[in-house]
Amino acid sequence: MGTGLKNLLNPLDAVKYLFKKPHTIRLPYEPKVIANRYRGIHVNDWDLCVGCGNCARICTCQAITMVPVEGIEPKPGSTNLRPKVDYGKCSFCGQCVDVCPTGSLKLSKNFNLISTNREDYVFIPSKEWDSGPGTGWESDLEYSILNFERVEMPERPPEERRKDFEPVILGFSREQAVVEGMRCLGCALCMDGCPTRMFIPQYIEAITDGDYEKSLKIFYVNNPLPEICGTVCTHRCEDACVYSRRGQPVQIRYLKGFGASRIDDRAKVLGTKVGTKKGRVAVIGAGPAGFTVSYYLRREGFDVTIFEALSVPGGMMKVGIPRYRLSQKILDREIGFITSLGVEIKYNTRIGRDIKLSQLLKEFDAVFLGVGFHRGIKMGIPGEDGEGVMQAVDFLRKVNLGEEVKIGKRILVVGGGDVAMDATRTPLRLGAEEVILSYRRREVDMPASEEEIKEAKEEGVVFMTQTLPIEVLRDANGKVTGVKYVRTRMEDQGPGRRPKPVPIMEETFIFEVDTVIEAIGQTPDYSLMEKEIREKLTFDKSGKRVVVDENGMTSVEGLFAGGDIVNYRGDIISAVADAVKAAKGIARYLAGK
Amino acid sequence: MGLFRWSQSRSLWMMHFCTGCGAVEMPPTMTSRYDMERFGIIPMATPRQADILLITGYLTVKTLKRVVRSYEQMADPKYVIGFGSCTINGGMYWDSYNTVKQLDLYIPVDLYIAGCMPRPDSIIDAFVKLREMIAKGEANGWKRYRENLEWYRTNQAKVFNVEKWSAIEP
Amino acid sequence: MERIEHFEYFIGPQHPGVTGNMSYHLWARGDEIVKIVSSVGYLHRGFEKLMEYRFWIQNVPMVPRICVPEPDVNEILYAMGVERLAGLEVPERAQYIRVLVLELARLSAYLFYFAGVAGALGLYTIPQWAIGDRDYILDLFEELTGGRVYHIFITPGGVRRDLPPGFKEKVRKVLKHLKDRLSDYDRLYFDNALFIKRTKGVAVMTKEYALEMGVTGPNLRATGFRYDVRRGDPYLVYPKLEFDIPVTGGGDNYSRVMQRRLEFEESIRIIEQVLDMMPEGPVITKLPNPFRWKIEKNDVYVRVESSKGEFGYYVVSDGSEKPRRIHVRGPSYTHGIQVAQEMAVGLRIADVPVFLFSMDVCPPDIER
Amino acid sequence: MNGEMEILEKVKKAFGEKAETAPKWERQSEIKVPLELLHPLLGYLRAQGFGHLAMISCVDWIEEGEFELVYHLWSYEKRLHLLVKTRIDRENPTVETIIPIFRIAETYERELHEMFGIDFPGNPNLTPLFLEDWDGSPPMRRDFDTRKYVEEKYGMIDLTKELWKREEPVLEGENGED
Repeated sequence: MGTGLKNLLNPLDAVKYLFKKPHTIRLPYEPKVIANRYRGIHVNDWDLCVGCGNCARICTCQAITMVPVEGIEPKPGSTNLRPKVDYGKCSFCGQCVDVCPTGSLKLSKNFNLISTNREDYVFIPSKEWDSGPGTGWESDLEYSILNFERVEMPERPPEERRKDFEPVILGFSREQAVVEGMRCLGCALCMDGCPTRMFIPQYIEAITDGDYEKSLKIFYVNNPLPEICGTVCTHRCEDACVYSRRGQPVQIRYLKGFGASRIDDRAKVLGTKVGTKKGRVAVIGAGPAGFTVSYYLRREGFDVTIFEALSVPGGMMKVGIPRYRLSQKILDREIGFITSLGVEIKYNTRIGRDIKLSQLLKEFDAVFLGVGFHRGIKMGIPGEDGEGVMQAVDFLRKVNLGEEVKIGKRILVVGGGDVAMDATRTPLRLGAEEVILSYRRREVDMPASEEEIKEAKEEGVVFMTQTLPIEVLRDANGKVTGVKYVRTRMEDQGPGRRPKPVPIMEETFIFEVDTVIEAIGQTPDYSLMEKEIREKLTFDKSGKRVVVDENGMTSVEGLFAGGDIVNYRGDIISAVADAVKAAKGIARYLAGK
Repeated sequence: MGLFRWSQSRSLWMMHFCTGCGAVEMPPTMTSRYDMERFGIIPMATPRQADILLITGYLTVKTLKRVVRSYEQMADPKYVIGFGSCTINGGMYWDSYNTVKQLDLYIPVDLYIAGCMPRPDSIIDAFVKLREMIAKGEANGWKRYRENLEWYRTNQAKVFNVEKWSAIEP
Repeated sequence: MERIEHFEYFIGPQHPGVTGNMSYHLWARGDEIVKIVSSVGYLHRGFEKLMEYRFWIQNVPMVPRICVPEPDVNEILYAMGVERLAGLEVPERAQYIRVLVLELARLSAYLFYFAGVAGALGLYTIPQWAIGDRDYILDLFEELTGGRVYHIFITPGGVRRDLPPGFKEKVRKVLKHLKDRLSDYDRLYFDNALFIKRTKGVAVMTKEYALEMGVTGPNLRATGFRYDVRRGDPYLVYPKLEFDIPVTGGGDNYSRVMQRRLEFEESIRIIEQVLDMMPEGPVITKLPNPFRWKIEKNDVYVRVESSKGEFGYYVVSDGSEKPRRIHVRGPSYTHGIQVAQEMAVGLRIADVPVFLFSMDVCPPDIER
Repeated sequence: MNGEMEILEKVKKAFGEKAETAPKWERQSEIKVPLELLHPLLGYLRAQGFGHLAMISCVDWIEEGEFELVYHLWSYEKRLHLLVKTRIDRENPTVETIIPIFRIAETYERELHEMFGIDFPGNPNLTPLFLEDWDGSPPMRRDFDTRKYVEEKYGMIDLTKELWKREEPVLEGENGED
């Protein structure tokens, strides 16, 4: 290349573009097509959004703040907060979208925000800017910053575990616990799911940091049975976890169990010091509610005596839950620590039989009633009474106490709750050849937890859903030979209501079984108290549960209650929650006395 | 008066002062693809002949001093467009020790464009809006500056760490 | 009568004669520069400080702002630094996409550069063309990354999204357009007598001087030193790709421009190969919890070849959720301040902007 | 890797035990030396072909009361990056300039002087580089809190605590009862 004449004339070549159509985009008359992924102004679907605040936290510009929005009701797993964006700070990076666990937040293709007023740039985004599906920078599970997949809990193989009563789950290793715990975003929505509002993000943080002492201290703030809950809790917290919206929730329960199992000697970390408050409290029932209330009252310094009808502590945790789910070692460790604080337990003392409730009310400053539901409900069908038909609670109690139970080879279990699952899996371990589960609704309607259903199936339980037993057949000797049943169909009851099973009576079938276990529900036994007291108590509509006030006190002065006889959920953590409330109530009551 | 303002709005010269990252979207707006000359807007190198001061993004303290000086050199009427989120409330640099956060504390702003950074589409929309405002006589930032000169100068002096500051008599 | 020794001139910050918001103070005797002092700091935002206050992942949107015309090199550097420290593996497809993004960014930066030099020379048609053509690349970026200028696309662990459907065809179309246009550019620009007259032999930088002053990248190659980080300290999948390192060797303004013109073709070649060779697969590895991601105490220096030269990050972690220190080596740091001050002496006033543009001085990466 | 070990061996031989050398990453090694060996070492490395000073970094290890200066050297022939590190006292940070060895160091030292307040005797041009009208302490020092400074000067409030509100447990022993 030189600087000859050619070089001088070369540029004139550009003249050819004079006659070409310009590529100018004729804005603002013809808008330019915006790319599908464009990162413009936020769009937030308030129905999907749970107000977890992760978008606000990740924002490098602090452009997002969470503000309460009127008309949105907070519920477990969802707050009434929604992100407010300051477009005077937002840099349109889209990280808020990639961190959004629910996928409610996205960036739209709209970008025009022109105003004379600075205040116009701060608002709460809603669906207003939405330009239809598939537009803008959307949240995508595959590209999300978050990890929606959990670490599977290691389990023993079904063939092996169905032979004995050793625990099914093997527990996390340290590495697994850290990986699982690190998924926690710390947004604390799970706390709303937990009946006793355990400080879940904080203890998960402590566990992943390896600070087990700190995590133990956090557990005991409002739950003195962390390892038990860390093994068999119904984990409502996990349902509230933000990950559960689009993926698998953090396994809060097992993390708690892992953290609690790291420290053998509770007393060394938590101390055995008790307070100086004076007062005598009687606790009826050595179950989760009873032990919780005893722990917190004893810590304050009160003298606590537990009256227990059975010869062992633990209540339903001991006699209701089979050992393959909750080992004796865990029970001993947790209960042992509480009793080591100086809680006295009187075993084999049934109220009403060995001692009267009115007497306790007189002798003690306060009485806490935590007796639970220990009586099974009968189906009320012909042939039900007699040998070969038993109640699941009785069956499980006997097995758990090591008493001999006579069962056959082919078992039918009726019901669909957690007790029914325990009642199916325990006979397998006792040598039953076949176990059939009969449930009148569909599998999706079962109140039992998903993993229990899964585990029961793995172990070989045959599920016969939408079946309703109508008669127990017996041979001449009174021995059970089978159960006659009909099928049901589900009848829609309108939106928001549970479909109702309706039996189809035309055709009957027969299960050929030799033992029937009924697990269709439990009910309390109020025969323990005198009629006068019973009359003074306020019950709920079903007549099963006692109504208590915000202090956990019943309508009888000095009588407090908690656990299954108070709440509708009927699990350990709810009993703990009731008991924590009642313990505070009792302390307040005694202070005022 | 209306005709006068209308003609004013049709020939706006924009000062060629690239203050921040937003400057990188100015060449596309000026050149063939978006071509803002269609609206009678062309870049101008000297403040004395310019009508629009486009603050393209964050202003460091050091630049602010030059901006104020340039702004005061511009002849009335003059208009300021705050371009990008960082002129509104600090934007990405909300915790930077060296950038000013709210532009209208230091010079009057007639129009803001949010974005990091705004697209040429937005810039053209903003120019169209500014033209309308000028034609209607709504773009009065320059009057505000004159009326509240002391207030602006106090604010400016604060970030320059001096008692009193004036762009004209340094 | 007092004799006037020299005139003082100020270029910038408010001036079309500099590449960004920076200024030069010139002393000239007649038309000849006798002294030049650069003044930077108009764009200093203190990024390195701000990054110390943020989680590792929160810095991803911060870094592109460090170099405005070619933001992607910052993203890749930050990502590479963090990946090294945290021991993250990047899926192969993500690496190809990264190369695609980087080379597209290089093309767009070079087009910007051509426009800048031509503007300084008064050849105003070229900016109209080059910036217009650059816009097609920005359209591609918008389609791929969701942003025109700041892509925030490369993140530690991979890239944030996969290619949208039909994207490869669109890239090929744009590449074909650019290749066709190159001959037009040659006739209008690179073969233009005006351009050649104004740039040949002006502001000659010797190889020794360039090496001594730490000048890197195209400016170094224009002096005749064949070195490119993509070959010398390879990263991503560059070793698998075929491309030449062109060297012009004159060391003057002309060779600096022509150097980029030749590299422009090489970049197109790289992108074509990337489009053909890109494997299927995931594009991102899962990162730990963004709020609790801690990186063990360590430090690493990573460098890439940007359109302006060697861009480097020195990333130091101290075991916490936030970086201890991130030090950015902007390629313009050396030639924007010291080299410009020394080399502009002796030039004519009108050549100073051309010289500065031909060096591709980019103030945001000097000042951060 | 061979070339790498070779130069590290040479450095060990020439500077003895005081120079801690270790390969760090691919094509990247570090050499830690006390301050008094820094200049001879840099001169030696320059003569060995490490002619490209990429930059000079400074890391503020405030807990240890020290600044760590990191000289980034690259050899075009050996294709090796060296991180030459030296620790200096944070209270009275002074390092002789390295302009005689690397002329380009002038700007780097100028920046370090401004951002960390390190003095480089011998550098003729230690005027402020980026900042104008600066009234705080050197901004890159760890003890300079930019968020506090911004709140005081520009009225921009740090919202971190606001953004992340959650119930915190009161642990025994923390509320003074235990």
